[in-house]
Amino acid sequence: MAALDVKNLALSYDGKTQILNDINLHVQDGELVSLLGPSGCGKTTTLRSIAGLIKANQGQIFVNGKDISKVAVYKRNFGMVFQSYALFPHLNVADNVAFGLKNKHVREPELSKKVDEMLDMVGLLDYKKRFPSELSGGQQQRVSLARSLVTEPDLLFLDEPLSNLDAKLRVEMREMIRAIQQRLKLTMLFVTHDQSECFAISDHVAVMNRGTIEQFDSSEKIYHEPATEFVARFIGYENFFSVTKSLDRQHFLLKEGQVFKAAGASPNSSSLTIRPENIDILETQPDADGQNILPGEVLFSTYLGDSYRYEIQTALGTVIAVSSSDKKYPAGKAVFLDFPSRKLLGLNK
Amino acid sequence: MAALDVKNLALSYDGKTQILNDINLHVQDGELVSLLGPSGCGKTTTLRSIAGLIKANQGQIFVNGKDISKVAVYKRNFGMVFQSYALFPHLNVADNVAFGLKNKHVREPELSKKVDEMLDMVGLLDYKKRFPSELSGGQQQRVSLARSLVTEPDLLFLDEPLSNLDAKLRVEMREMIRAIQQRLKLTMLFVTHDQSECFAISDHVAVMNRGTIEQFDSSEKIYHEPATEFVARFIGYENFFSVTKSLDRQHFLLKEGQVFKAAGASPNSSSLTIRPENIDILETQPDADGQNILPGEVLFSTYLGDSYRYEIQTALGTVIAVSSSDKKYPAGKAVFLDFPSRKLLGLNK
Amino acid sequence: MATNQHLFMRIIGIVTLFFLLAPLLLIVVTSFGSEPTISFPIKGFTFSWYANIFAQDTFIQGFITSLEVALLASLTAAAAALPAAYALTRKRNRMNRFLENVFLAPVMVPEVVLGFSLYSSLVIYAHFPLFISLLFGHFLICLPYSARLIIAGMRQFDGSAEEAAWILGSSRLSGFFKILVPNITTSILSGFLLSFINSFNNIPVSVFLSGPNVNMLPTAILNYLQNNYDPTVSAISSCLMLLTLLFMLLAEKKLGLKGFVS
Amino acid sequence: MATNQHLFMRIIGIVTLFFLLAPLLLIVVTSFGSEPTISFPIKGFTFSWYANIFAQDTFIQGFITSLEVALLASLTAAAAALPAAYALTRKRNRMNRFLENVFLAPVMVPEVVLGFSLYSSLVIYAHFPLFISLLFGHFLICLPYSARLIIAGMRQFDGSAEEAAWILGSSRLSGFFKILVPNITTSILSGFLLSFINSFNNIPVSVFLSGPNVNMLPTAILNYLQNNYDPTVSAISSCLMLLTLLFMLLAEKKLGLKGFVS
Amino acid sequence: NAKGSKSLTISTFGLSTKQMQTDVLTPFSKKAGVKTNAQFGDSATRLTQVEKNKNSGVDVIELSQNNALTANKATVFQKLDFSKLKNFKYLSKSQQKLARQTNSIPYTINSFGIIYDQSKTGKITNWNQLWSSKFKNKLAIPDITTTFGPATMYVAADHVGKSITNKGGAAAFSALKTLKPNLVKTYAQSSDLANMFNSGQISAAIVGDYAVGMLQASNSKLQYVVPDSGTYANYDTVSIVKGSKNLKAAYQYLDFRISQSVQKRVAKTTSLNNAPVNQKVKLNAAAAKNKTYGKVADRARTVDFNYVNKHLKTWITRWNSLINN
Ligand SMILES: Nc1ncnc2c1ncn2[C@@H]1O[C@H](COP(=O)(O)OP(=O)(O)OP(=O)(O)O)[C@@H](O)[C@H]1O
Ligand SMILES: Nc1ncnc2c1ncn2[C@@H]1O[C@H](COP(=O)(O)OP(=O)(O)OP(=O)(O)O)[C@@H](O)[C@H]1O
Ligand SMILES: [Mg+2]
Ligand SMILES: [Mg+2]
Repeated sequence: MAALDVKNLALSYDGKTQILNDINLHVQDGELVSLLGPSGCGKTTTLRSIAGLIKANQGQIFVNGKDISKVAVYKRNFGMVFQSYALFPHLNVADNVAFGLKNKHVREPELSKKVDEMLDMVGLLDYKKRFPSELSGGQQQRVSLARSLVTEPDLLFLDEPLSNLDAKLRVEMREMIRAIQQRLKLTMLFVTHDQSECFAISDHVAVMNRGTIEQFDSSEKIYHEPATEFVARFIGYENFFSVTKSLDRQHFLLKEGQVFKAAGASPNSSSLTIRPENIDILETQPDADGQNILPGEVLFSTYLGDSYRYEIQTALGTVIAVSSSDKKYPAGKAVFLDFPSRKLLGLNK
Repeated sequence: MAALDVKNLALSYDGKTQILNDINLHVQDGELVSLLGPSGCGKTTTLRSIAGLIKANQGQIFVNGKDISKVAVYKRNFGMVFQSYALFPHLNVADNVAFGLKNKHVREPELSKKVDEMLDMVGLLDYKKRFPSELSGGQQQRVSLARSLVTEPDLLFLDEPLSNLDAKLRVEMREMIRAIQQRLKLTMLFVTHDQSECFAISDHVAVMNRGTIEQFDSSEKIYHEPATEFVARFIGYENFFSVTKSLDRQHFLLKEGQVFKAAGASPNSSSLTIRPENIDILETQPDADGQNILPGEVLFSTYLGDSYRYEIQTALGTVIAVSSSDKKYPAGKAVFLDFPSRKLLGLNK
Repeated sequence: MATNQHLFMRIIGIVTLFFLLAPLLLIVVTSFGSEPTISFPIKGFTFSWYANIFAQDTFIQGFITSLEVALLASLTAAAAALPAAYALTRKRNRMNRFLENVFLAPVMVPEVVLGFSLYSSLVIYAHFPLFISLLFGHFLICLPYSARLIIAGMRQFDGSAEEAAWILGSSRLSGFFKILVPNITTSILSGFLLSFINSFNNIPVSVFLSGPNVNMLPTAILNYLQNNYDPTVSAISSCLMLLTLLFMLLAEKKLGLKGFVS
Repeated sequence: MATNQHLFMRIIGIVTLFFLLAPLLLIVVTSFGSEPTISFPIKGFTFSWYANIFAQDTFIQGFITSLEVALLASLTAAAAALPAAYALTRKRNRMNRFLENVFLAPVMVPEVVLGFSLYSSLVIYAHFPLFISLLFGHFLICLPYSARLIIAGMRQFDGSAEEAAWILGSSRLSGFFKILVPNITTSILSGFLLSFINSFNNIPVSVFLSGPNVNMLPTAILNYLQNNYDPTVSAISSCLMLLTLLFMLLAEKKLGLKGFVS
Repeated sequence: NAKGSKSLTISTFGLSTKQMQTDVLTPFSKKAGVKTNAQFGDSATRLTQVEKNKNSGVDVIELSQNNALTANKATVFQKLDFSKLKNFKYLSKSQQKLARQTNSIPYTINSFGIIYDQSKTGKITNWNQLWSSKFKNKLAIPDITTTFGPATMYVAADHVGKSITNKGGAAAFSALKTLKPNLVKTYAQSSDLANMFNSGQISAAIVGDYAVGMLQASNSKLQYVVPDSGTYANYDTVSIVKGSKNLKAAYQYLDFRISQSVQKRVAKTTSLNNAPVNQKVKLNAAAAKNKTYGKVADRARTVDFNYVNKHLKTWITRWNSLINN
């Protein structure tokens, strides 16, 4: 029901530091777009200024092609999950959730029915009569989520709506959000710091850095083809190797003298990168051509439940690799690292 | 410097609903123990009652063998990261962090040095003069973390201290916490809903459920040998198969008639379970003995970045499987599921 | 945590309370004294001073007028202070801080002079009815109390709940009444009570703004005390205390039902 | 968002402000009138009424006494109200809610009677010095204002910051002063100002608690007004306003430096 | 503020509102068949109001003598036609003269004397005794702004044997200066006195006779004396406010106020305790006690409020700087 266009948004709180810098976004009707970015990069600020809670210094916001800067907040039919929940302290859980519906003149018995349904979905039906101060952190967050979803707004902003929930509930909730979003064709802007959540739920992802959007693409594109080193680092690439020059379409000479084959990297890549979990750790040197194989020594390991994370000393510096937890390599152990050529990515910024 | 013993802790806020139920915990000196559990299970309440902020109805708390229930909060030399941060609104970032040090009569120039060092570690050195209301959510959380760490307390409670940070920062911060903890031999109680974080950082993990501790064990043990179905579900086992009877030491007859081989399951297991990522999805029936192989049909898939999550219809009901994102199976596709016998776990509760 | 320091605070609290209550108790006790002048300790016991209250027309009539004026003035003051405080607190700049202080200023003018000026401008110059002018005078002395308390309350209340209300479709006005106001009821009520009591007790403003049929209780009592100092005044005070107590218990019962911690 | 409704609120705010300021302006204007009685509009212009203030010893002396009493009484009241309010707000139960209301009660007793009872008990029965008794009387009328405001402020302040302070090694007392108090300064200051002004203006309590060397400004002005109603009283009021204004600007400058939003 | 012709608004003192209502207003209402409205308050305040506010709605006003003088000068009062007052002839010559001068009818007279605790001071018969060092820090006198303030100035001037009208009252101030060591307080409320006697702060005071009964009730040891050398009288007067819509009832009220029956009724100590001016009223000894009646009335001289009001402003200033410092 709502397509959102943000044009050249710029904002500063104090007139000195620029917090948002020429933000441009296009969210299609019924799409879910995630904002991903480091702490303090301006995600919340972006949402708040689109919602009309703070005035941008510059830029325009269009909903369905109409500039809404003159429309009062309460007429915009938006929804929001605040990072700090912003529950109504004097209303109980049910009344918090019912608040927006009442503003839309939804009457009993429909009102109660909708509220109960929604509370059931977030697992808080038994907490209807509680006040916010009597809830746990995660329960408060779910009330905030329920409150924003129940009104089925044209455009919904979710500012880290699941940050205080346990893994299982997170998955349930995000699936619920996605299901509602798709069923009702809601348009959503979603802020999260959890990348699997982000990729699981988004049609498009905007990666922000210091008040600008570094890359705005489909989830898959962002994940597999980060445009810049910043984006790559941010979404989990941890090993970066400087390229001195490309030898041919697939082979690259690294600064340290090694030659790596990177199947998909463009010839003008200035560096190669790979995710820790894509590096294979071998105990013996493989018999194969030896391409992309590097000896190293385990420095340190961390247990991650389903896997171990290793810091490994190599000729290319410390390499981070993650491998399944079936087997653990002790510190000091000599290993060989295999960098699959298909997994090595070329970056030129 | 501090070993913590919690004995038979019980608590109710309203005298009716029991929130904590006979909690027992033993945290050794210099150990980091995580509390893991669903939203609302009582993690925050547990921390607050150990810290002395709420009075338990029952039970005792010993630090280094001494009952501390009569010791005033401020003499306990504890630290805490509050789930809601609880920053001092009238103090700037530097003063927030310096607060505890001043109480310990740390003087300039050491005071500033310590504060600056700590702020540097959490990446907020440039924000020294800001007030909490002028920070983003994640920045506030880091101030709270810095404030609690800088005093090097005997016993530190961290209540979801990283929930509002992005993935990269989370890893950095948790490694910093772990490093400080190990360097100074601090004893910590850590609440998190992020399991990889939990396993990465903890010596022991206590899994809580409705105010009781379901399992208290080393990280590895919890991960690989969950004691109950609740724990298993909570840490990511999503497929549960009821056992009708065990045929021999390794083979189990399932309710639906299938026979599964589970290498490590005890004969009196009442159900078998497996993680979605441990199920292999095959396109063709393997030639092998066919044991633990089940045909199925893809119902639905979700993109998770590094992998896809599938719901697959089988004779055992809907099975959840996760496989690397190199290949995607479309809905409707007929596949074969391989349940590796080593990965099938037996549960008897 | 019942630490020593908490105890210390409690003790100060109790001592303070004692200081507050002792004079009240004294008044109640003297109201039963049989001697014809207020004296402590009392020698005999009588109810006759209570009977005498009702013989004093000006007390009864004054009580009604004072109650009327105090109620109307403090209600209108609260009603005016609410939006004014809101306009002032939503933005925290120098101008607003200054205006906020202005809200306190009128009472810095000796209230007698204020009363007299109102008398000479409103009643004499502008021919306003006396009662209206009296009300206005009391409104002016009530306003700062309501305004201060409401401003303090609004300052402390986190604005994001209001933002949430707007986003959920509440206009500014409705967000104001549905979210902000219910969360600062303590402040609003306290402001109302303070201004009510201030108006009810006020003498200086009413001195000149009085006339035939406009008698205020405190003035009546002051007049009475100039010629008599029998315990009738203690008796009427005790009655007022009793009234307040009853009112408080009633309010407590009605309001106490709302189980929320504000 | 400058919506219409916001405008509406601002308008009410401005109208309210106008009502507050108009009488003040009136007083200032009349203080320059050359006629021998306060009148509006003024016909001539003179400064002589300002000169006359200084011819009135009781004004100067009364001002000093009133200032002294008001300062001391409101300071002690604030000091007593702080711990008492704390003891009351930390636990929110029936008992505390009731006691909280008691803090308001003494003023429900006509202040004249309160003053008179204090006079007959403290001065006459217990032989307390007059000035001390006067102070005590004013302390009693100041207490509710400070207490109410501080209670309202404490109610609104999130307790978890205080908890954080305890955990960081602050005793109750030090957490109270370092965390709670700085965050409710608006309330404390407002309470102080309200009680100061209430005490400074008060007549009823002081009526009987007066003596040879104890003259209060409002009483002096009232007495003066009964014999003269020349604009001297307007002049002294204008001086007081000016003083307040200067004081406010000064405070603004000093306190304004602290850049925090409370 | 149009009052129906059937009502009369009376502005009067607020000291004994109950007795005023039952013993004066209600009977008058009955007799004249008009409704009465009352305003109670200080004399000076009420004067200010009727003087400044032409629409005050007050028909008849009862004031202190010097306020009446001021009011008459400011032409606040209706010029009286004394022939409409049947009882006017029962007033004394000097009272009639005062009435003609001020357009107001004196309806009661007060004077002042010395009240003292004989057990502490011994017998007092003479104003000059107050200057004795025996009374050091034991004496209270009325404040200059109160009813008997000016009269106290007269007594002070008498003490040094000079006329008050000489050099703007300089004599009185020199006498007050020597009196100062004896003064504990200049009081504004007579109830203050009772407290000070009871607490032993003072043992003697100059006081108006209307307060004596109350003082003696609170302390049975107190004696009241009007020195033979004389005292000063002060009247309370009743006048018609110019512009009254109900002149007929107003004259009726004035006449009623000085009628024999009313004067006798309000003279009782249980009533307003007003000393009568109607010469046909005879009081028995009990009722006459502590009133400006009979011999005391004969000794009472009048205060020249014309002179006093002219100097009052400077007197107050001098008084305050002399005594209240
Ligand atoms: N003040 C209170 N009054 C009544 N019940 C409360 C109060 N605080 C918490 N509870 C209830 O106690 C239970 C435990 O709360 P707690 O905050 O300890 O949960 P938690 O494990 O920290 O949850 P989360 O992960 O959501 O923060 C919850 O069900 C909650 O609703
Ligand atoms: N009221 C304010 N005044 C001044 N600066 C502010 C204010 N609010 C936020 N900032 C600054 O603006 C920047 C962006 O803040 P914002 O809250 O948008 O970040 P964010 O991306 O949401 O971060 P997080 O993930 O930590 O919530 C931060 O550096 C923050 O310090
Ligand atoms: Mg944010
Ligand atoms: Mg919690």
